Amino acid sequence: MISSSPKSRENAWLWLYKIMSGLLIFFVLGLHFLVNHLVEKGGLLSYADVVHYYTNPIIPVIEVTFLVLAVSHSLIGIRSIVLDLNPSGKVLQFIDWCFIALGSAAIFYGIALVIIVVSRATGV
Amino acid sequence: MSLTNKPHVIIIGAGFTGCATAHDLALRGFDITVVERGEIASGTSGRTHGLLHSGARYCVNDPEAALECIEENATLRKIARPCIEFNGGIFIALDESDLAYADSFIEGINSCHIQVNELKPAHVLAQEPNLNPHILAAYAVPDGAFDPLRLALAFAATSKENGAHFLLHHEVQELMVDGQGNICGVKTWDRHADRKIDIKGDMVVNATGAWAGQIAGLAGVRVPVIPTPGVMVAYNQRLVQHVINRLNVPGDGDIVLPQRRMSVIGTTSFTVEDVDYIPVTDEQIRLMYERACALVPAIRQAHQRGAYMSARPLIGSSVQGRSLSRTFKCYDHQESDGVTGFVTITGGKATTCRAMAEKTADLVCRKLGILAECRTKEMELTSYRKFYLYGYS
Amino acid sequence: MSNRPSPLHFWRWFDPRARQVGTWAFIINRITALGLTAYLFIHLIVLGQLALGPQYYDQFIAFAKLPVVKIGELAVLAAGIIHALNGIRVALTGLGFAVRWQKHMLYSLMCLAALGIFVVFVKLFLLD
Amino acid sequence: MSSIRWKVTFIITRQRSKSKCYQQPFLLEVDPDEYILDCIERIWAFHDRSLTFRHACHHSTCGACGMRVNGVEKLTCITAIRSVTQDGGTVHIEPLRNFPVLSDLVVDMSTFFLRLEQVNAATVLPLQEACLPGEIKDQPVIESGQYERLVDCIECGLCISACPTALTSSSYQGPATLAAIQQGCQPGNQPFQILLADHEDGVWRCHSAYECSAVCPSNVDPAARIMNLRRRILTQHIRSLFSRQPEEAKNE
Repeated sequence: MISSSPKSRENAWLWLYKIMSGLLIFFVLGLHFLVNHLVEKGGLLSYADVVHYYTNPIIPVIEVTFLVLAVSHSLIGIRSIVLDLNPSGKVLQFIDWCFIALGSAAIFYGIALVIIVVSRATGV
Repeated sequence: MSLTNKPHVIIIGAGFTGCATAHDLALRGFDITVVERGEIASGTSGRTHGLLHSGARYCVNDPEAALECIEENATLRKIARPCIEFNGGIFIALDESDLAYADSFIEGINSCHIQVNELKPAHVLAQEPNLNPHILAAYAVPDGAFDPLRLALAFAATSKENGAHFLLHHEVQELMVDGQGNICGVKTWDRHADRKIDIKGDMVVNATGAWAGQIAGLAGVRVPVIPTPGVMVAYNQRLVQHVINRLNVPGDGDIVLPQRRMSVIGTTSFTVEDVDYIPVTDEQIRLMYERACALVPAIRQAHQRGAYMSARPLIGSSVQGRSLSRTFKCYDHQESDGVTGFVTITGGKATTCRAMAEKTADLVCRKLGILAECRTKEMELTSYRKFYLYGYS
Repeated sequence: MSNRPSPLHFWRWFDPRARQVGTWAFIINRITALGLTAYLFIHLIVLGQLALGPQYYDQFIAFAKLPVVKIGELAVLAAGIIHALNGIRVALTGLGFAVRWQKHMLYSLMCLAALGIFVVFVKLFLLD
Repeated sequence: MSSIRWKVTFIITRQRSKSKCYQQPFLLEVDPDEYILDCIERIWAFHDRSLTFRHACHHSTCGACGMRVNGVEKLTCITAIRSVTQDGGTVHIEPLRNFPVLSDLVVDMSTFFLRLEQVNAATVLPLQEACLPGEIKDQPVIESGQYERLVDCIECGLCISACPTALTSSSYQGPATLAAIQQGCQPGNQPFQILLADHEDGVWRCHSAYECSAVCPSNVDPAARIMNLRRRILTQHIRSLFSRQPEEAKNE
């Protein structure tokens, strides 16, 4: 009765994280557009533009923050939709691992990309 | 049905009386099956006004019913607290004829040992500002309001805890008769599954209230029950906290009852033949509205939320309607008609359902030769929600 | 059909018949959430291509100027705007603030979203 | 009320145990101000005695007669014909969703009642606690505990039927239970109930569709109560984060 989907661990902190990351994404995205607009007035139309864009040290910080927030926000959100489908404990555990793997892969992959571009931008 | 050696009693009807009787008999060690053609309290019981009578309304004209009411009022407050909002009631006099009634009212109330307090009109208006300001006299009595379905369910739930079975949506179509002409069970139609089920029992209790005459008819005996419907209209604001009664001979639309977020005004009194469907007419609603406005003028600012009708089972005699007694009667059909295995309980008020059950259970015990004391007076009822927790049968 | 709760009834989430605006907000939020998540991962993969070198990037920019892609871009931005603005409402009411005004908030935020989407539309299709 | 008569077709979803459900039409002549439940009772009395439905008080105090009327959860005893159709129109009557059907319009609400029982949902409360804020402003000073009344929630199950989370997930506590916790629990007062609300199937499962409050016939406003409960629980969590010592001292 108390729960038919054990260990879903839906809780206050997860919920608060979902809300807070959502709000932060909102601000970071705003910042992203603002910086984008100020730094590269014509938009990132060529590869050179992009590389130049990343010479500003604030850019990779913003991009990585955004990446982490967006990936975690979306996966936690999708997970709460999955919970509504009443998965069994085992299925949910499997899905959790998939999401953790997918999320960390996406974040590492994104960071790697940023490092590649930044390294080209700074010529390291 | 019966797997034990306990005597098996079939109760027809899961209204207040049926549920309370099931509770009483289950406590006395009987095996109980309650058959009901609808849902718990889907007949008269559910559609009562919800007034937990102190007996004051009947103390002049019907002291027998008044005495039953005040005794059961105290008992129910003890055993069924979660179903009752107990704020007391006030009888108010608004004209000379009301004042003239006051003396006989006080006399009646004292002889029935109902606790009464005379209140100053200004004091009443301070507590109940929505009342008609032209109050001439006021008396406080221990009236209350209850939730009809939940009260019936509380009895039913407790009986279930003690082993009773409930077959809801099972309509009794015939009574089973053995070779000697004794009633030995019921033939029912299970409306959930659309199939016939026969249930054998040592005794059949007819607790069908206003329908008691029809069920008794199946056994070829007569019960003089006169279905006497009354209309009630619910308004969408709780304008008073006490039950407001007109201080006069019981009449139409002279009670305003607070219940949850509503004020419910009742009632009328007339007689009908068929009780399965009684329409509510516009005239009756209008009458209720006018009478309610006399007691609580603020009703004018409220909106009608519901209007309904319920058929009191009054015991027949040569008089009609309002003057019929509100007391109950238990019929032993062996004594009156020579039919064994069949008893009828009808009449009474919702407030007195436990006492009706006690009387019926006493009779059943006597007839089946069982020695067991009634224990329902002191035993607190279990949560009404538990009725549903033990499955639906 | 069975009447008890079942994961197979998930399509009823998206059935707004006879429901109130709260359900519309719920549906929009859920659909945009799924859409944006899908976009997020596709976007990451595409970005991976871009990092490979200038020739890929220029190819992509040419591709991005196709009208079909632009419509997709508009859809993503619209979804983002709607999800974000409704998110503000969900966050506020979810913390117990202005719950009484959730409908009004939804209406005004969606008007704002429409305005935002219009600006994006102008920027994408008319100012280029 | 009026003397106008309307011809209305009631299309009722019928179902016997295990057999397929079907829709049965009944043409009735009705008073537009009549209540849906009275019409259903008339169909039972004069057209088809096999029709099953739940009802008791006929004035919205018992909560037995909840059904879906034209797709919307309604307490049929207080829903006038006029409010859902017009002359010559149709009224679709279905059982509540998200509960197993026993037959026709009767659903099994045992899990729902079990949950309410589990959190010990209040039935009668002092007047101030039973009312919404500002509701008893017309009353003179009512001393604490002077009057009491039955609470607003009539346990009709409409909120469960309307809730999108309850459509697919049977484990969610549901609006009525969470609302009962909110009403019955003063902060820090009844830790068990708060634990159930803060549990993984409690308030965090709500997705803010506000349908429970939209269909509630009794002004409970479960959605607002769920949100309020969230705030209380979050506040408690955050507070205990910064003052672990006093919390523990209090428990000892």
